[in-house]
Amino acid sequence: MNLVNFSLMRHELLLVVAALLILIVEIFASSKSRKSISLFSIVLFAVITIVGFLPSPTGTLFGGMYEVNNTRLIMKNILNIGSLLVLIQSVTWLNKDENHDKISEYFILLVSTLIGMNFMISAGHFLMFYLGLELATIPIAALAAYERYNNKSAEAGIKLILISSLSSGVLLYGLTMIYGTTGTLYFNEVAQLYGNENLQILGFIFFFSGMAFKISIVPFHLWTADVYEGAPVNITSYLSVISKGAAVFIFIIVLFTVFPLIIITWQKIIYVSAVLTMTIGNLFAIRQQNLKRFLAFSSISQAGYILVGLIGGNQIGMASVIYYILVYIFSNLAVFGVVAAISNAKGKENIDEYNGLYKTNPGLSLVMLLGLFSLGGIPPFAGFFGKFFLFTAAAQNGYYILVLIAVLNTIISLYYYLLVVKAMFINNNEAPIEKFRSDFPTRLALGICIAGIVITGFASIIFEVIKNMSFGV
Amino acid sequence: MNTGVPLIYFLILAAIMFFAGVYGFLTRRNLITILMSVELILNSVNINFVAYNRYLYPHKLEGFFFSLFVIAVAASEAAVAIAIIINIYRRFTTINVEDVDTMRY
Amino acid sequence: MIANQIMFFLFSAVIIVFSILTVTSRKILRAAAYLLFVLVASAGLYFMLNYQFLAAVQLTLYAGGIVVLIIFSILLTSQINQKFEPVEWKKALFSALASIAGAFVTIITILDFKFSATAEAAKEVNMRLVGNSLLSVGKNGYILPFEVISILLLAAMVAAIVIAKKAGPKNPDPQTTKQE
Amino acid sequence: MVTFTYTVWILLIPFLMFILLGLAGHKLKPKLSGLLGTSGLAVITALSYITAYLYFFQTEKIDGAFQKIIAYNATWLQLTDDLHIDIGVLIDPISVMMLIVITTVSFMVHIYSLGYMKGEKGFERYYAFLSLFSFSMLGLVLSTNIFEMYIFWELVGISSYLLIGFYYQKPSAVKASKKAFIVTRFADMGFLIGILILSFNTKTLDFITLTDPAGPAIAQGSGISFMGLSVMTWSMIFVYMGGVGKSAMFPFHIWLPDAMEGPTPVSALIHAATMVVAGVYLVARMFPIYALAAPAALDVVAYVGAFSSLFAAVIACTQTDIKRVLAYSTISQIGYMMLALGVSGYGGHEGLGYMASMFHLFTHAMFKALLFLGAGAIIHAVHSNYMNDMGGLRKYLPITHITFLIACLTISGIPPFSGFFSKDEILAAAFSHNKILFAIEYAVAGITAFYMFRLYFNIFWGEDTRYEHTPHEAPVTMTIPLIVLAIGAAVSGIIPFNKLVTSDSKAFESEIEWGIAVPSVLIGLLGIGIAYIFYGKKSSLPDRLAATFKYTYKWAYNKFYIDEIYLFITKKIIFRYISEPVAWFDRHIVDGTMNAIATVTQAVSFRIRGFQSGQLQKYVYVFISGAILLAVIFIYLWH
Amino acid sequence: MNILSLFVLIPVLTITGIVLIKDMRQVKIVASIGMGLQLLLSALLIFLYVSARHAGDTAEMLFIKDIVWFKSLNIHYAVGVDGISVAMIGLTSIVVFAGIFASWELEFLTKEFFISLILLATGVFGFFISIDLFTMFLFYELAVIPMYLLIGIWGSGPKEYSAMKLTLMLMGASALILVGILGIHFNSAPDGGQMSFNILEISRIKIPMKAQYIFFPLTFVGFGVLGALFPFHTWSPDGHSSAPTAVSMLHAGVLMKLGGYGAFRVAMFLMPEAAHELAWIFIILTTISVVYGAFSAIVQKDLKYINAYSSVSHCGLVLFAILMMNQTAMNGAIIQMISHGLMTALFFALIGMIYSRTHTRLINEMGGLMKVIPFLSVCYVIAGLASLGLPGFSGFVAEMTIFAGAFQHPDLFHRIMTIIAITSIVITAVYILRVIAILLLGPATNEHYEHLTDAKWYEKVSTITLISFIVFIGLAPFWLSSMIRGSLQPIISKILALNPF
Repeated sequence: MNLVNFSLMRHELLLVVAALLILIVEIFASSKSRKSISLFSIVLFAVITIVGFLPSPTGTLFGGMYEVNNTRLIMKNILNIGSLLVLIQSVTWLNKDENHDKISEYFILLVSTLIGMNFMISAGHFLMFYLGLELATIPIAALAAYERYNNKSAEAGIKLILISSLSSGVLLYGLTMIYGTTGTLYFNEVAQLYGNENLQILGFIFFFSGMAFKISIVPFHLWTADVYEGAPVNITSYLSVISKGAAVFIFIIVLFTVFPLIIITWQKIIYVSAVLTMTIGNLFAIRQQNLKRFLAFSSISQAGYILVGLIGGNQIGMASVIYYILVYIFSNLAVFGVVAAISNAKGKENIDEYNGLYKTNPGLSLVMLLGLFSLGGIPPFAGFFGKFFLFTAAAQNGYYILVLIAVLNTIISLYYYLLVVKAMFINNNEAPIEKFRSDFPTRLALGICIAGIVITGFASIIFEVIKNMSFGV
Repeated sequence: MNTGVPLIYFLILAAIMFFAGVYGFLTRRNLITILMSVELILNSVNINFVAYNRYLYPHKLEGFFFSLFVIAVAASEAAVAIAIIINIYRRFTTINVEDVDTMRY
Repeated sequence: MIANQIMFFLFSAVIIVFSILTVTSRKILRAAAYLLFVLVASAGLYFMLNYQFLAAVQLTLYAGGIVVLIIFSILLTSQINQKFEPVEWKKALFSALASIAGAFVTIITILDFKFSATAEAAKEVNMRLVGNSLLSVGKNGYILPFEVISILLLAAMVAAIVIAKKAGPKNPDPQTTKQE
Repeated sequence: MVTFTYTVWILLIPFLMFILLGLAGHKLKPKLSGLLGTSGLAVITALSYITAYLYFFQTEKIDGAFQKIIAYNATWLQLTDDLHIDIGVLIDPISVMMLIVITTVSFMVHIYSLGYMKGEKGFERYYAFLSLFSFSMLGLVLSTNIFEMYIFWELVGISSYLLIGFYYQKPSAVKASKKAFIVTRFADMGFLIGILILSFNTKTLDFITLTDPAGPAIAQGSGISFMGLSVMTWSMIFVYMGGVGKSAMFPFHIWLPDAMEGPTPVSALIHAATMVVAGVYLVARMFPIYALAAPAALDVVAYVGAFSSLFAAVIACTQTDIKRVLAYSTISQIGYMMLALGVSGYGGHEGLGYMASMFHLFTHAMFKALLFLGAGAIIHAVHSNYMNDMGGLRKYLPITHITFLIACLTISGIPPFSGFFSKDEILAAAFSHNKILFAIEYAVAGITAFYMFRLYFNIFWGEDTRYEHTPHEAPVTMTIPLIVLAIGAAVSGIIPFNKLVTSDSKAFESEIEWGIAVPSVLIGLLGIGIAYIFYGKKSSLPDRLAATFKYTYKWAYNKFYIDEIYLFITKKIIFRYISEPVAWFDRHIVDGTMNAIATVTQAVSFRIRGFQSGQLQKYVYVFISGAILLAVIFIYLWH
Repeated sequence: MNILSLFVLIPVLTITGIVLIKDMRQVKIVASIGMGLQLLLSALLIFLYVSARHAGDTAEMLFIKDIVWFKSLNIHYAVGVDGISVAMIGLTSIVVFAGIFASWELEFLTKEFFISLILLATGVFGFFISIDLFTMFLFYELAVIPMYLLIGIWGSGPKEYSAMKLTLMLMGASALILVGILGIHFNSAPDGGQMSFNILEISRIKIPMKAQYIFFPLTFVGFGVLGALFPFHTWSPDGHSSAPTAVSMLHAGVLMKLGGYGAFRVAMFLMPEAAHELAWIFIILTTISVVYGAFSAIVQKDLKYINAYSSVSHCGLVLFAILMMNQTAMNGAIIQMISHGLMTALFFALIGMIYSRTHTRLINEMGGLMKVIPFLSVCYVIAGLASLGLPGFSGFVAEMTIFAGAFQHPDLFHRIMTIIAITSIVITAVYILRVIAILLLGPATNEHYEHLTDAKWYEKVSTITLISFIVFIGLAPFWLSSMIRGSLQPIISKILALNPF
């Protein structure tokens, strides 16, 4: 393995090294110095994130099993940034006494899921794709069940692992059909052979169902809310942002590179599921009280918008989806960061407990406001640009009705985002959540998120870079 | 490949097995039996892979290897799932899936 | 030829019957045993198709590993003699309908497809080939998945440990402590 | 050639005065404000007289006709490429005549008000409004184009509104002012539509072009027709609607009697002498079009005028509020003027009616202002508006009495007072044109004499009512205007209108037609005689008569229930049956729909929550059936 | 620095200044200085614009600044103004300036209030200077959202409901606009070539008719919602009634004008062919708006509701005039926007001031205010008179131009609609005078009101500013009208090509 190959695979390799390093540190760490494991891991991860941005060659390895191009690099880097933010946000939670004894495991599991995602994104073969998918899922289930003392956490874990194994079963079943009808599992070969035979469509649909589970597309979304609610906040944010983002990324890659020949079919499928996803997600979100659950449904509807961007199968679509994921990471993590901070400090997660928050915690309220506005697509925040580009992509192929449905749905989502805003800023409360000062990591992470929300939108360079590296069907 | 048994038989067999697994998943109350249903599903996938490989594309071994890895993944999945199930048992003192519904709507 | 056919029908009969029994049996340990039969019969099928290595893996890892794991967990969590209550008829009916519909659609679609076998000669599967392929870095080489699955297994191990780990010395949750 | 550019000051001075008094008035001493306003008006009165002199006697005539001089013109607003609203000053015979009328009366009223309004709260406000009114009215008559006229028309309306509602704490005044404005506004809408039709078809707003017999309005405008009438006829009828409103012709007359809630000098100025004749002026201004291109519209003018004059005269006989009597009398007299215009032709002796109308306008301004100011003096003395509270006042108020008598004689058409001359011309014109109208006007002349002397006798004769305070003559600021106007009313009959103000601006010969004049004087005398019998001494005759014609009397007394009809339309129809349903519709249907969308969304959200049951197996069930459904749909149904 | 970009920059700087300041009193001062600067700047802009035109600059838009923003989508930050936008900018800065003074007494969360208010203003300014559809849309949405907070936090009555309704309906409108914009964009190169968001570029090509038939109604209705087009106006009464004073002012005065302006600039300007074909539908709707709003206003009891419905009527007239598609009517529409903006702002300012004294907005509970608070009452009368279209005030100029223009259509349909619309001047008079009569005139009904104090200095600043502009336009409409007329030329020539009438 030469240096070029190393550089090609550096995301995965460095993460593996990181995981192992953390494991080693854990072994040698005394119980007092455990808290510094977080610091160590985060610094390590930050370094990896930066290294990820270094210029890199592109190409394929292992006879096409592994493939790197600029698009995939960007995707990985985006995931890295998001994960870094999640890690920073988790520090407060990890420092709690009850989680004290398994800090390093947290990092190892999280990093290994990221390894899985990276492999998944770099996959050139369905086997790598499958393994990456599993690697990205199984540890998360464990993380969801991380709080052993918490019933809800355990419930979230079991729901996630069982549904995910079923969905990977379904996905595999689809893969067998893909294999059976083409005789290969290499992406580039399948791409040339996959046509519109019934069995092939069936295979695609099974495959799609498995993927849709990861992205929480209706009707494969029902686990989302329960798992989000039960899992620890930071895991929820990881699930809703990184895990979903990675799934979307690989979904784009697969759709664009493996199934270009059946674009007519998958456009129809995506059309239907996009409409369903947005609408159902919104309809459920309206009536949520628990913020995590609320954000779960919000993220479902966001997935619907993402599908809208995908449907055209064009370059703009790909770029806008990647861009949107980036924006979504910042926005959602800003919101989750606040939820996590409050949940960790005061244990409150319900919307009506946020009543009058602005009076006592103006900073957090403002961050939340910005995050929600960005999610809702309000200018001048990045979410606005993201949504606009998504819809532009769909409109480019003439899906005006879909765009209209999507935009109307954003109104519903704006409605429930405003409900939270209303709780924080407008509703009166005799005893709002007391004033508290969040610790440095939280503030750092929130600061980065806000900067991201503001800058990502205005700085067109980011979108342009992504655009130049995207491709269409 | 001439075994005297057409490919289609294998496929139908796998399909039946797959949906038997699905049925199990949908109806069994015990979490462990649900896990067993999952194993059925994965096994049916393997049969499919193997059959396709052997009948249609015997010059390469993609299906063969895929099923090999599926088995490994299934094992690790089962391990984690069982760990969680045991944890559930600790928390809820039951592993009836219908009782694990504290979060809803 | 005919032996093959007989073998196939035998195995498939076992698989179908015991699959259904696995998902319907009201005694949990029996269900586990039925699952074992299914897995073994599948291994038989692999033998029949000349994939002996796979059959061996199936027997050791699947039948040997997973089923044992399952049985252990059964022993940990359930009373062996306990008989499940029968499934609610509504649930059973609808689930059966869904499954049968799914199977029907799938089978119809499969039957609809004209499979065409490749003209190239079949590869003899022996240990050498398997080993070479697993460690090859070129096309149709599986070293990378092989490595990745090792990470997966490691991660799964850590995951299982995290969940199963007893609460640490400073566990503040009195309930958990009391229970154990 | 005399330049008239200075005439813009006739407009500017009152405007500046209005601004000054309006913005700074409350900081000045009230008396100073009054004097300022009055002196401003003195200046423009002087300017007006100079203008009249220069125009009628120093300006050359072309083809024997007075020129129409545009003294000043500036584009104010460009509407279309052809149409633009100008603000300017047009000098022609009728505008100069109106200048005289307005400034004279207005000046008198200003002086009069110094005494009448003394000590009133808002004295400076009063003068500001008066200045505003003077400005608007002068602007109206000096307008060079119909849109400018419309602008000032509206301004006149608002000053009238403000002045009627001067006692803004008095609910009746507030109501009256509102009514006046809305009714006239409604009429103005017609005016506006008329302007739009007119301007669209002629591509001009300019009076000179419009009224030029060879101009586009008359030459081609009558061609296109709609519903049987030519476009010009339609537009003239609509324009006339504005005139009907402002001049309080039937059926828009209802605001005028109520407008008497304003201070009496205001009634004299606005609701007797100047503003209410704006409608007449308007028709006169557009007269060539009426006469040459829209004769049907002219007939409408005639009939409306005739009917109003009769109608109002009848009502006037029954009213007891002296200002109301005068108000109905005003309507009646304006009806005369309208009729005169309506029966007139264009050019030369044909245009007798036109000339008569203008003549009557002039004389009417004098005597009606005089009547109102006299009434003001009486009210000032008696503190009441009602005839029943008066009687025998001739002892206490000698000057008022004399001047009032002159005015009554003038309006009754008794020679040698001016009313005799102008009325005679009108009757002559009517006679030559339409006998029925002529007959009506004859009767009205008699009724007029009757109710005026009913008023006169009731106030100044009859028994001496016991007054709480002995009535005394008004201060000198009030009597001087009375005297001046009385002189004007008495002698203005000698002005040779046929030489000055004619339909085609050319002089023509006209003489008093004794055949018509003598009977009319007799009828007038008859009316006076009956009035004397009824009211000269205390008599039960009127009551008996009223009892005999109970219903007629009741109807007339209640103004033929026109007010009630209006009330019905506004309160019931517009308020109850249009506005409230509209508002209800808005709240419940339109708004309700929007709310319903939200409610339905919420309801759906509630209904489908069952999917999220927390049951893992149900989730998977949805998952699996979803996948199967997708397969069925996309493989077998929508492939 | 491009002068137009300053219009966005100054508010942003003002906001920054406010954020940095701790003392609540200084917040107001900073806000008023910032917006005062803005007012001066717009005066400067008007001056520069007019002198450039006099110097013979005949470009469609002046002061154009065009920076590529998102290159791949051909999105630019493009600003430029013609007479219409200059006029609208002038209006906005006046109203915002007055609005700052009208909210001088605000005590609760002062800082946040002014930040939101100025943010709203930023959106509006940005909207008017944009000539790129994307930036235009961006600023539009930017303007809508602060409304929610402003009404929700500082409002009164059912403020949460109203704020939500307003926001959602306006965002619903923006949904239509978004689709419309995208549709225009993707049809902006019918012969191939680069597709554009730039209004000027798009206006030079002809969007295919098929697309126009779809996207014209979408954009028109989208902007129409903001312009209170029947039956999408219902956000307006509730929103107005719950909003705090300055917000009502800005909202009715400026924000609703985004609707008219957008409908003109985007819907009509870019798709005149479809507009020409489909105008009749919307003419009917707007005519209904005009009359319906006026009739609804008659029976309202709450001052703000009266004004809100009056705004429906007046803004309906704006859209009505735009749809008439000739120079005069459109000119009138623009003047009407400005005029209505000023006078309705004045109205709302006064209502706010009266409310802060009497603590009620129900006209039946008040009476005879003229005697106790003469200054405010006189201002109210002036506003009322301006609203009912009295000459000398801006409303008259606007309405007359509209009616004269609308009547230029020789066919019966347009004329009948015009005549129906004209009836509104009477109905307007009815409700305006009714309010004046009940509220201000007559004897004082409530003895508590005897001790009310008249306007404070800041209130006077606010009202006098507005009144002076109303009167100014009313007395000397010529230059405003001619400034706008010239800018209408491009669209008119496009329309004339379709329909030589």
